Amino acid sequence: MALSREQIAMRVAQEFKDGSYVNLGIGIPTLAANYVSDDISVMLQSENGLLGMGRYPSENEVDADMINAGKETVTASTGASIFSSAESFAMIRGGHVDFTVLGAFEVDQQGNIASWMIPGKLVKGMGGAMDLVAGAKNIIVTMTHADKHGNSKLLEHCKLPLTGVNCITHIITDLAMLEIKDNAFHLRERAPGVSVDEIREKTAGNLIVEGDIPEMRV
Amino acid sequence: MALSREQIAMRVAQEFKDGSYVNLGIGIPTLAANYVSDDISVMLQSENGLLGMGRYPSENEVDADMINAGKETVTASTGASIFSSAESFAMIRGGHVDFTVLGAFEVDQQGNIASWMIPGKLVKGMGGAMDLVAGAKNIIVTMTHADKHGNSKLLEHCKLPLTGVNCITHIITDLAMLEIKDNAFHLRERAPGVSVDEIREKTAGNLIVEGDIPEMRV
Amino acid sequence: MAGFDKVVSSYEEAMAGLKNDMTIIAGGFGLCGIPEGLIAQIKKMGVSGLTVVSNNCGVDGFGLGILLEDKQIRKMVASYVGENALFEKQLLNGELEVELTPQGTLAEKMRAGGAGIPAFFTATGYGTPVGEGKEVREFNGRPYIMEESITGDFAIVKAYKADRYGNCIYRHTAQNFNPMAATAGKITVVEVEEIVEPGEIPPSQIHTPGIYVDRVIQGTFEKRIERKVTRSA
Amino acid sequence: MAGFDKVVSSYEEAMAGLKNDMTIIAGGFGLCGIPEGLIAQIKKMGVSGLTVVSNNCGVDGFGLGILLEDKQIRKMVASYVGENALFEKQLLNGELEVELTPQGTLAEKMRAGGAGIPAFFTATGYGTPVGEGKEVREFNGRPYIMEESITGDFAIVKAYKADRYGNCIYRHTAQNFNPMAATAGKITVVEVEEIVEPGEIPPSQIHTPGIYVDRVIQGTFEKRIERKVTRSA
Repeated sequence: MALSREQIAMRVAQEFKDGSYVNLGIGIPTLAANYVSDDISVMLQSENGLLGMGRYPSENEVDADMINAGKETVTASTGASIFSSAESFAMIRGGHVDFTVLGAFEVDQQGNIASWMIPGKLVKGMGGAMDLVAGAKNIIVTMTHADKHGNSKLLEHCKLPLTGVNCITHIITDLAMLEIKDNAFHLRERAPGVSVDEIREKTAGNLIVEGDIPEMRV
Repeated sequence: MALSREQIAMRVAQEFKDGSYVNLGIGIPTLAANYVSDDISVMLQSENGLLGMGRYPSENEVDADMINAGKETVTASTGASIFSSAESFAMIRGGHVDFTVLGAFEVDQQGNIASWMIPGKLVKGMGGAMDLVAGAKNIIVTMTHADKHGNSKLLEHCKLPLTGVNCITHIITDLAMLEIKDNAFHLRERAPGVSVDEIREKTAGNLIVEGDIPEMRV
Repeated sequence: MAGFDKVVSSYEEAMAGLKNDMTIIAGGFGLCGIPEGLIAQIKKMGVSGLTVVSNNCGVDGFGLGILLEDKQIRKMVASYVGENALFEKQLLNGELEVELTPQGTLAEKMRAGGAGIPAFFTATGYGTPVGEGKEVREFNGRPYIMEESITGDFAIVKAYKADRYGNCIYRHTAQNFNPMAATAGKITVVEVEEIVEPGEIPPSQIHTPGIYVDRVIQGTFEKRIERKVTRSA
Repeated sequence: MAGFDKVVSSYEEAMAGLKNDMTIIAGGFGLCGIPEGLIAQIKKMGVSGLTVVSNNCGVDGFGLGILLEDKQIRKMVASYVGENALFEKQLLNGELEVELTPQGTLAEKMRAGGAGIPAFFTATGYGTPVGEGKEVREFNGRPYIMEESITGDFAIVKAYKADRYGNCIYRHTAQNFNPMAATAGKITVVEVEEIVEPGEIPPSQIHTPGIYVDRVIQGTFEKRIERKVTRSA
């Protein structure tokens, strides 16, 4: 059965290692923070200038000067640092953030991603997404495998304007976990109860299935 | 009579305005700090990362962590700021320092300066001089008008390897204060008792003398 | 040290010299860390044809959004402008031009502008619409695009505290774009919550050295919160 | 938060992985703010063929100067190397290569290296021997040269305090090149006067966020003064 948003987030969180610095985009990626194993610690980077983002504040902790990149009120965890936007993106662009997790409209088998602009619709801006995909060491895209009309979002070539090129290595969808390399999507894991055939059918790009594909543990 | 080192420094200090941020090179430039008028305040920038350099420390104020760009122990004045070398040169390169005063081997009528390298002699390095001459709003060169063999240091074209090009606007020598513009040295002031003829004789580059040339007040 | 006293006593003085068609660089991220009083003064002055460089353009009725009401902004350079219905309307009408710039590139463009770096290379935006028309060059086998720096006629900045010499510190994530904006204005104006005496901020804790700052004004701030989220008790 | 505990207990651990022919970026200005114990460890390890990037190369017998004694440095990238007779001798003998780099360009090259900026333009050095062979380009009518960034296999840094997560602050002008060096190493090692617990340094006062730091070691420092000057009483 296809994964829920929470299950996708759960599977994302399994990628993190103890001591990982992680930037989580808005939506499903943000949920991943809730599923980090108790055995490890990760530190959340928020690109508006906060490393060590903590929990949402209690009512009396709310502070207009303490927000995250989603413009939500947050707290800083113990050992956090706060800095300018230039420093924040020096970290990101310079490859110091271990994981970036973000959503996308489309990903293709070259590792290109389209996530910010649909021609004909009003463009609101890319925010920090282009810097994040250009800079992070490991980028995980979370999205549904196909759109609501059943059209695959895993393509041979992205059709929408790109956010970044040759940058995505891992995709976690509601159906599967895939790795991108050598100009193909390599199927690594299936969502519990989802068949390889279903994944194949919903993957428009070149899908490589080698050996038995295990089910995810979520 | 030719100015002493102290008198050159005195004349330099007259250029500063109330509220000027000033970077002083080693030697005569450093002396200028002693002759700033009581009516005005200047703030000294030391390129190792100190804005608001204070006096030398008393014996019990000496601190290995508080030095100037000449590697001398110093103090910070009230209202000083301390920052990284990148920030320091952002200030310098970005044109935020009002005056840079430095010595030179040669200056030419295009405003080029040679101050760091004599071919055949061991090269020790340019330190921050190239950044300072590329960045400051006003650059004052202090030097003797001629070398000890009587050869002019104010040339049509510098012969030594350059520190910077088209950057010097004012020169204060032991004989005169000159402004560089329109590809010429314009004589502005004479040292007390020094004749225009002597200055003309010791200036190899194109010297322009317009009207009466007043004596400096030092 | 009268020559270093940057404190002005009115918003008129703070923004004196601002004219039509000038470029303003503004600190702030969303509504966090914005110079509220300086923005209000720009509205009051009625100058128009402005180019405004800021990560966002406020919201309807608050922050930089209020400069849209009388169509004072001709061009906006920002990374995200999705919080603002009036912005959308003027954009679709062709009354407003927008240059969308990746957030990190925008921060670096401001920093570079203040630091005398006219251009730099970044991988951000290569192969995307942002890279179109920009020079591409490879370094160590990876393609990068050249981005030019930004400076402004004015920079408007919100700090937590400043001393009379203009040395500033920022509070929490209200720092954001403010330090870079402060370096990139021909005239940099800082609106603060508290003016302190020189020496009160330890030298190594100063975020923005006073050399970048031309004017300091004591402000009052509403500090509106864009998305208040709290944890369940 | 064991995964973020960067503290190591020996200099061997601190410099583990350093090999012949690697590039080391070192903080410090003259003898001020130098990682004395890390330099001593490099000497002890006996690695050679090093490229060292640092504003200066210490003095005879102290600071980076001790790495000259056993000819461990093959190439020095610095802005000023005039304090060191052994340096001169090895340079004249052809045993040592030097790449003189303007001080501000050097600082920016390190910062750019850490920040993912492969190259930038600066007016510094244009028309001088430093600009020879470098690309020249005009911006707003002024010529600039292109300078490429620097990164190192190791960065060695001296901080005043660091917490276990690697968050650092520097003391007075011992800051100098240290923050940029810290960003530019594949492995960044910080030697400190005091290790504190996370949270002791207020978040907005941290000069170097721990994300740049791989290892932290408690050091002991001689802090030799190069030019002690005092005022007459």
